[in-house]
Amino acid sequence: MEILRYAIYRFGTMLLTLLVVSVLIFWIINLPPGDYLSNQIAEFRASGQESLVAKAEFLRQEYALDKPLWQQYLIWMGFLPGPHGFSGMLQGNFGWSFEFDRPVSEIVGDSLWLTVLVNLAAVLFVYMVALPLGVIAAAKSRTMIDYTAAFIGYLGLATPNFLLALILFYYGNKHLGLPIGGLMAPEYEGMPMSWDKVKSILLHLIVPTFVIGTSGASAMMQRLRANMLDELGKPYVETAVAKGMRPSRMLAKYPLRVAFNPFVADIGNLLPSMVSGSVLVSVVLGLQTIGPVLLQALKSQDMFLSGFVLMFVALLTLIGTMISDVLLVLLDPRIRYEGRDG
Amino acid sequence: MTQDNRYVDDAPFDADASLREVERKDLDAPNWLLVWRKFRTHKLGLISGIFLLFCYLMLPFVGFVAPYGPNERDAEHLFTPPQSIHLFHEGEFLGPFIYPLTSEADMETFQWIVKPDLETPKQIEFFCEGSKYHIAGLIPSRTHLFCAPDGATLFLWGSDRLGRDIFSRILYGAQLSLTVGLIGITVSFVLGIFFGSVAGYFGGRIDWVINRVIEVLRSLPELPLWLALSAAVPSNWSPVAVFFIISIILGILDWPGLARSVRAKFLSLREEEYVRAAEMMGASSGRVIRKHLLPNFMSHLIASATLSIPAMILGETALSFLGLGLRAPAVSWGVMLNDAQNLASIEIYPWTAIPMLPIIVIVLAFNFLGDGLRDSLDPYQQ
Amino acid sequence: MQPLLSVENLSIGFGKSEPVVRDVNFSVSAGETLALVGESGSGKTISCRALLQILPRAAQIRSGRMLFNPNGDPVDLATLSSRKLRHIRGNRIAMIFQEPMRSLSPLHKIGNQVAEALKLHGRISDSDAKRRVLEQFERVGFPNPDRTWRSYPFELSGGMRQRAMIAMAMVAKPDLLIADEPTTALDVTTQAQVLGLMKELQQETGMAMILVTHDLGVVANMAEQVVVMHKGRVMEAGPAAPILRAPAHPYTQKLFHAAPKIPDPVAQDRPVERDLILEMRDVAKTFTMRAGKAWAAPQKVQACAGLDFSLPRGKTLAIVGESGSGKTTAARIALGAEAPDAGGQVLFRPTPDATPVAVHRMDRKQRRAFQREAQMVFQDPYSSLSPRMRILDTLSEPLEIHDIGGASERRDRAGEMLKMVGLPTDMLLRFPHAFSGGQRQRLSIARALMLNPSLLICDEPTSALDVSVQDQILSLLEDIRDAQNLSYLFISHDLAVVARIADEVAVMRRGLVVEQAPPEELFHNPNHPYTKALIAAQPTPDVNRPINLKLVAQGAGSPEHWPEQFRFKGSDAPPLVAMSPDKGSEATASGHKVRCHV
Amino acid sequence: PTLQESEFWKAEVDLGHLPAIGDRLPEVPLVVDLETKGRTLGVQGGTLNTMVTRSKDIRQMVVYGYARLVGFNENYELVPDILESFEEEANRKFTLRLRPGHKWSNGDAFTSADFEYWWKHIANNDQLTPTGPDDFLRIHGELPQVSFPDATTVVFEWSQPNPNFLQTLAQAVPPFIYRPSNYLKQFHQDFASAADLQGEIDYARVKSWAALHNKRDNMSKFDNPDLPTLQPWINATAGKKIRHQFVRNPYYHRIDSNGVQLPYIDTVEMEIVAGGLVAAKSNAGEAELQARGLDFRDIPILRKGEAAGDYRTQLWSNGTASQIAIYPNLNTADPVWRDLFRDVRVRRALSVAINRAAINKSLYFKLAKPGAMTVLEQSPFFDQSLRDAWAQYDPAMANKLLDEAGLAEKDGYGIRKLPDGRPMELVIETAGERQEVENALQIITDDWRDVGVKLIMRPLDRDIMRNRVFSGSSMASVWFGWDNGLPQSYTSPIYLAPTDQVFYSWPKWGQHYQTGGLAGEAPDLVPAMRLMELLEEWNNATDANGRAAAWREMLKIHAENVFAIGIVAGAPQPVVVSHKLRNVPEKGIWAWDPGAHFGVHRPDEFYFEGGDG
Ligand SMILES: Nc1ncnc2c1ncn2[C@@H]1O[C@H](COP(=O)(O)OP(=O)(O)OP(=O)(O)O)[C@@H](O)[C@H]1O
Ligand SMILES: Nc1ncnc2c1ncn2[C@@H]1O[C@H](COP(=O)(O)OP(=O)(O)OP(=O)(O)O)[C@@H](O)[C@H]1O
Ligand SMILES: [Mg+2]
Ligand SMILES: [Mg+2]
Repeated sequence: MEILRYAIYRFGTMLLTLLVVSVLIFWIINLPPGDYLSNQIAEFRASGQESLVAKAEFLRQEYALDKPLWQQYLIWMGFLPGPHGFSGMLQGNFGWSFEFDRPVSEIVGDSLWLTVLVNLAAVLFVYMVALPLGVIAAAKSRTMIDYTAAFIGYLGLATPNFLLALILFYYGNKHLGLPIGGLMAPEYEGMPMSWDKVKSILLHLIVPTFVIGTSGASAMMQRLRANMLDELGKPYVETAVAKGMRPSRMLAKYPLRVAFNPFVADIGNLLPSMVSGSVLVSVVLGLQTIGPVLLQALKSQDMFLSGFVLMFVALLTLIGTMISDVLLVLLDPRIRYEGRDG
Repeated sequence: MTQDNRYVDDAPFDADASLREVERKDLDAPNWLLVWRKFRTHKLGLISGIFLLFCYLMLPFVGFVAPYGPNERDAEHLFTPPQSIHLFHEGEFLGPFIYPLTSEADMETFQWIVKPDLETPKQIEFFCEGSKYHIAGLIPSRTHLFCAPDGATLFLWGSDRLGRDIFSRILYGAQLSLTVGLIGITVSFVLGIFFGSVAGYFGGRIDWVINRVIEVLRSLPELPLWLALSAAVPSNWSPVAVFFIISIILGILDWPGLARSVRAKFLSLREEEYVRAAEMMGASSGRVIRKHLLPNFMSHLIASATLSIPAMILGETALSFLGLGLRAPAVSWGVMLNDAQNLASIEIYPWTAIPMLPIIVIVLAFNFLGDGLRDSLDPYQQ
Repeated sequence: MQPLLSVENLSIGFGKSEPVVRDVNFSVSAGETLALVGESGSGKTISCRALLQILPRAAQIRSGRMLFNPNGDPVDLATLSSRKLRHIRGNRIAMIFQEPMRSLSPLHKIGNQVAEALKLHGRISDSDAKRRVLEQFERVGFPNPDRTWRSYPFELSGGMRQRAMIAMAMVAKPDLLIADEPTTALDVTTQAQVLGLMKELQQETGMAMILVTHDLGVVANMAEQVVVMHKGRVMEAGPAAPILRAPAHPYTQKLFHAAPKIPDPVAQDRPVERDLILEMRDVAKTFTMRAGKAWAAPQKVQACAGLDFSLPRGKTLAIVGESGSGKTTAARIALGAEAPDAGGQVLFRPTPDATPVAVHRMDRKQRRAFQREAQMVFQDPYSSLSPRMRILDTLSEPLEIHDIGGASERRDRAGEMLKMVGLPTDMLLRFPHAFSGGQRQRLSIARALMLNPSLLICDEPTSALDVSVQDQILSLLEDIRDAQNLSYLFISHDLAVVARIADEVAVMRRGLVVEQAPPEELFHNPNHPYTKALIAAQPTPDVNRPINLKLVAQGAGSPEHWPEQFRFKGSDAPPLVAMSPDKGSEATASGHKVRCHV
Repeated sequence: PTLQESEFWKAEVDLGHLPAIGDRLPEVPLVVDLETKGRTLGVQGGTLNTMVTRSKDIRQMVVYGYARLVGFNENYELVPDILESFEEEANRKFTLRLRPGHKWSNGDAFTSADFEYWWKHIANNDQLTPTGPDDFLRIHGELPQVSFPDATTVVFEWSQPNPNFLQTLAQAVPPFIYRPSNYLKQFHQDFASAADLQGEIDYARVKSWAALHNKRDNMSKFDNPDLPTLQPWINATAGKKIRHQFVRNPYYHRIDSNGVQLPYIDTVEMEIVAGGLVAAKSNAGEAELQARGLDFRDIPILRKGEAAGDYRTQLWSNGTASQIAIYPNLNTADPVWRDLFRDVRVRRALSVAINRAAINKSLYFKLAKPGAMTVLEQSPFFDQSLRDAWAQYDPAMANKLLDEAGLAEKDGYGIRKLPDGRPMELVIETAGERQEVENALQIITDDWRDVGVKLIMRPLDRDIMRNRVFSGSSMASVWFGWDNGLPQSYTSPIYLAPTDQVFYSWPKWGQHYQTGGLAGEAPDLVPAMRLMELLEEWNNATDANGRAAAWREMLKIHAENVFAIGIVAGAPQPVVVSHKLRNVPEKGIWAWDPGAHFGVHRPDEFYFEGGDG
């Protein structure tokens, strides 16, 4: 009951925060002087293409870019009706991308699920690698296993992502026939899902997952190891041993749960940091994720597009922190969020 | 064995024997000394610590150790592979020497063909005059520990595409890579620990406020910030100054992650009985956080700090993509690696990727140092 | 017959220092109980842990064999592979740890942790396991097994956690049960119940038992064999009866001599005290359980209700009572560590004529001043010591907090205090985990005394101490009380201790005070059925006068079976009323109160 | 020659979906004479894989296809291509004659009506083109008389000469002065019924019919597969994809002397790949023809993969006037620097302080041509003395020039002081995309330091850099030299005059010209003004000699004034060519304009040995 109430309360705060964040995001993307259309207009003017200037002017009015900033914001969010029936985010209208000359929803559509796919793969990879390795490294601390895991982890950390990707692509292609770049073989693009397509996607995901995931995995592994080492000396671990549990189960059930606390706290950061962390990777590896779109949109001040993507990432972050706050209570029943003497 | 099957100890018995006294000296030993004593027994940690100390102490004197200057080019020897140092020439001991190299462009493969001249060994000179440098950035000097013999080159780890000595550049690069990045870590740790512990320990309204700030900070995109910065940084700022600012900003943006971990852990730790006990004794909040909560999260903090180091050293490689990283003529490992980010460096000139090695070595050293520290702070290992 | 377990020449040491256990020999056969008694810190726990190979990391077995022979095929536990050991642990040999509060995982529900012991060895369905565990809970005296199943360890009282631990060790029906001071946190009736249960199981399955205890009464009632340890060595070992009757070794003699007894009544004139240092008025406390279902209303637990205590300056108020009856809660409220439910009041007078401070709503300055004056010895010393702080720092911390003395003075005082509680000063540099249970308890006392408080709340301060050390500590407490006019709120299960130290005793049951009187009144003229049961259940160290565990375990039974006068249902308990003076003592108001219908 | 049906379309022809080859070709197809070009006759078939780095680069297919009304041949002479012929009178009247029977890729007839549709209903429709026809059609503001005497004739006539008209039509991305009217009419208000049009507008989710028309009418973006084309390959892939397929145009107007319709290659597959991976993928043999995205520094790795990847790496030379050029911004906002840069002595000093030979050796294996920015050898205006002008390595002279320019004072680090006392720190902004630029600047940093000038390099994002240059915030920048390093006398020298902001030395002057004086500043340096005059002279010249004279003088002014400091020119451009691919020239020039990259080499004549690839 309490947890349910807390979750609902937390959801409320999330919406509130989202509102604040939306104001800030809007402000930030409008921070650089001008906007896409005025830049375009200036450029058209400078190069004497008056014809295009008129068109851009028209778009400016169409999307209320000539209004004061606060009105623009309200229209963008959908609190105020825009000119010509332009409605805002709340009504599900994400606006128009000037750069791509298409509605925002159309552009981000594909990339969104690819982003989620790539990052999900990376998150899965991180957990699948880091969890067992971190636990083993702690249980067998100061052994060859521990040192090897640390070494490989740091090797991954110390290699710049792009270099790592190049190495993996190059040798992966040479010796294993792995594909270079992309997220699926081009022939499957736009085809309905099939077994072969899935295989192709998985094959293409190997290197990006590895590249995006290694740094996260080794970071998580080392921290987990440290936290586990702290727990291993505690009496409750001895109790569990005295019960005759298998070490692997014992570790996973008791100390891991305590050691996991800092990681649950950081769940909120997992997706967004990978989204933004994978921007550069995506750009250099040619993945059709949201990252390159965002970069492009930001550079050209394509405000509806960048605004939507940023709001999306912000939403992910907020949902993540919300989940992590709720999970924390579930993970550790002692945790209360009340004040110290409340 | 006495009567009725009973065992009775027959040693003389003194009930109050041996209430051992501790030596006053030990009692007065400050805590760090005890930790240090323990740390000394952690071989790997000790070695790593000494190694790092050595590295840092050497930073002001890299000019002396490096045979070349950081941007000294040898147009005749581009992409020279690492040169090995020999001791025996045709069975005769000559002391350390090298064979001079001649490089020639192969117009078929477009690689440089490097041929050693096996006839004329040239001895490496020691304590010799070479290019000018400044000890600790202040005292000018020309004396180098060792230099290339006249008319020959000495590229211990090869040369890059402009004919610069990679070994020397790595040494000079350490000056930046080992220092500036750490500032960001410090900033982020100070902020993260402070806000995290306040939020976690006090909970309630303070926690709420700090958490909303964290959420907002987290939700705000970094990318536009970097883009804006890259346009806004004044052009005539030195690359190091730009990098300095950036690493501080990196630190400022980085703290929420740590803060959330600290908070979560403290929310749980503050319910522990010993925290209650300390509070009941009247310990101030600051004291409880410092003396009771933080030590119990030390392992995580140490591990996190170690892990941030490669991220900070390499952070610039990602940023230079946006035109914000360090750039020539400043030398850092990140800059060097940036130059190596292409296929040719992997396949044809692998030595240009050598800067990865010092990064790994440094990070591993920090890791083992941290591990040693962790162990010597761990009561269960005492 | 081959003994089930025989330990030969066992020596254990920490690091490079002298061994803490030297040449220990003992053996125990199936169906037999071996009592391990001895000085606190003499290596009992370490020896037991060695059997299961769960020694602290720094400890090594220096020599010796531990032959375990469940089925005619002896194995040496010291050299067994960890795989084989796994099948023995929990299944063949189960252990009840001395400090149950720390030995349970804080994040898992009790039911889960206990049932696991069953599921690990042998297939059993979830519902079967739950049924058996609940049954076991019932048998170790949980009034509400279902709630216990759903509780987290921190939601249980000390004694309840200990019983959970016992249940966990016993559900699997091991061949050998190692019980390391299993009943220290239990009141005597519950203790009797648990001991009875062990006996029962022993008869049922032929289980052997190693029972570490300080309570010679328990030894007398339970053990066939006794091993007496002192400073890591066995002083005397053999069958229980002769040793108890005629201890041969000087240490044993000394030990037995120190065993406290409830003294005979001496009529005392007690003037009515007006100078109350602590007053609690109508204090109650309700907890909300954590483990609720997301959609169900949260479950409330009433820990205590209607508490009215007044503690005169320089006196000792003792609270005894059933495990889980709210004693600790009351103590914590008295100290301001927990806020009472609305309406309750806690008043503290630092000096006789000062205006009382309301402990339940102090401002910062008042709180600080109060904390300088009032200290607590926690029931669970292990948890209350910061695991990453050396004892030196822990002991000097209170002084540091209140900014008393210089660094070296603080250290001197810490060393002095440590000596006063009977520990060598070289332990100052250790961390809390490197102590025995009894030693930690003494550390806790030492820390509480560091500040020279005027009010000391002791939550079972001597439960883990052997009788001779306990005697030493009690004398210390008495001396300080007399010298500094210190007042105690003293919680204990040991009636003999209470009888010795208390000026007034309150008996609690299920969150209520059922009877309150000066000790001589209470022990010799108990009125309430529960008090009567309690006194009857106190074991005596006399092999010739065994108590009937079964009988006393029933204790006072449920209120329905009580005499009309005391009977109540649910929460509508009768009020606490002053007793008319007994015929024997003609004195004025003796201060004897009992909860009954008038 | 007897015409041969293509295998690719045979099934369609047999089914009757497509007319037979004879009916698809114009009455007079363009018969290419491969032998005289030194090429071999090929066979149809195969798929050519190539890569681009951005999704909008599919428009490269229009560039590579290079079917133009008139186009350059490999000697950079203008020849009719889609046109059967053209006549030109004094650069004032142009008569374009179409091939009778020529058809769009969907079978619609290609006639003067398509020109008319463009002229009347697009160029002069104020909703589609609010400002009227393109600028290259305006001579001093005057638009041509356009007439359509018959179905195959179109006449453009001006009262003053428009010497640039035909060259513009031959550009890599030409202005299309014809449109598939039959297809586009369904989106045009003047032709489609209001109801139909509204349906289409709603379907396309655009605001107006004009937007819809513009969206469908993308001759140069090449992203509408429904839009008929005259190019050799037609887009067969809709939407934003990783791989775009282009299939042979069944109505293409060129055949070989065997009667085989071009292009030889059936399909082109263009994959969109991250820039950094082009070399890796080429090395793995994933491209049959690739030059875009490959750089000089990729050559060793490309050579290394030749055997395994079954390709060869040919080295063409780059057609830009300079591979690396430094543009001191004569319009920079900083007044001190602006005055300095306007002092020709400073520009010359900076130029002669550079050791170009060292750069050539370090970066280009001595394969490029060190020297100032001027036209390349292939141009008739090439003059070695222009390339050598102020391009010698002479630090002493540089020092002298700088001293003379009033920069004699130096600070403690040996850096000269500006007149206002600041150290002479010259910030050069780069797009940070090419490592060779960074390396060259590294070398130049050392060279300049020797003459007391501190160079600070600042890599920026390409767009950010452009904007900074245009607004005058940047001091100096690095870019390629003039795109067209191969001008002929008929090539307009407009890019040599201060008429365009993209010449980073004079963004403001360029803006001034481009906006007709609305923005920017008027050129105020004598040589710059002279350049404008010469441009006018070229425009008004009536013969090749007059134009050549204008050209020569303009080049000379550039050489003398060092408006941009060229470093090296003609760097090798690696071109990966599959072993199976034929007719790809060994040596070529990789140039955008004129040349359209592969365009002038006519990729429709490339073929796979045996027809499979
Ligand atoms: N980790 C450790 N390092 C050093 N000494 C230790 C450590 N753990 C326990 N000891 C010492 O070992 C001795 C034996 O401890 P043990 O716990 O066996 O005592 P015990 O007989 O169970 O006492 P108690 O009755 O107080 O529980 C004690 O003196 C204790 O101080
Ligand atoms: N934090 C809590 N949440 C829920 N219930 C609690 C909590 N703390 C104590 N209780 C409950 O309150 C009751 C009284 O506990 P308390 O610790 O005061 O008992 P006690 O008299 O000290 O028992 P013991 O002698 O076993 O230590 C118990 O039923 C216990 O389960
Ligand atoms: Mg013990
Ligand atoms: Mg209690």
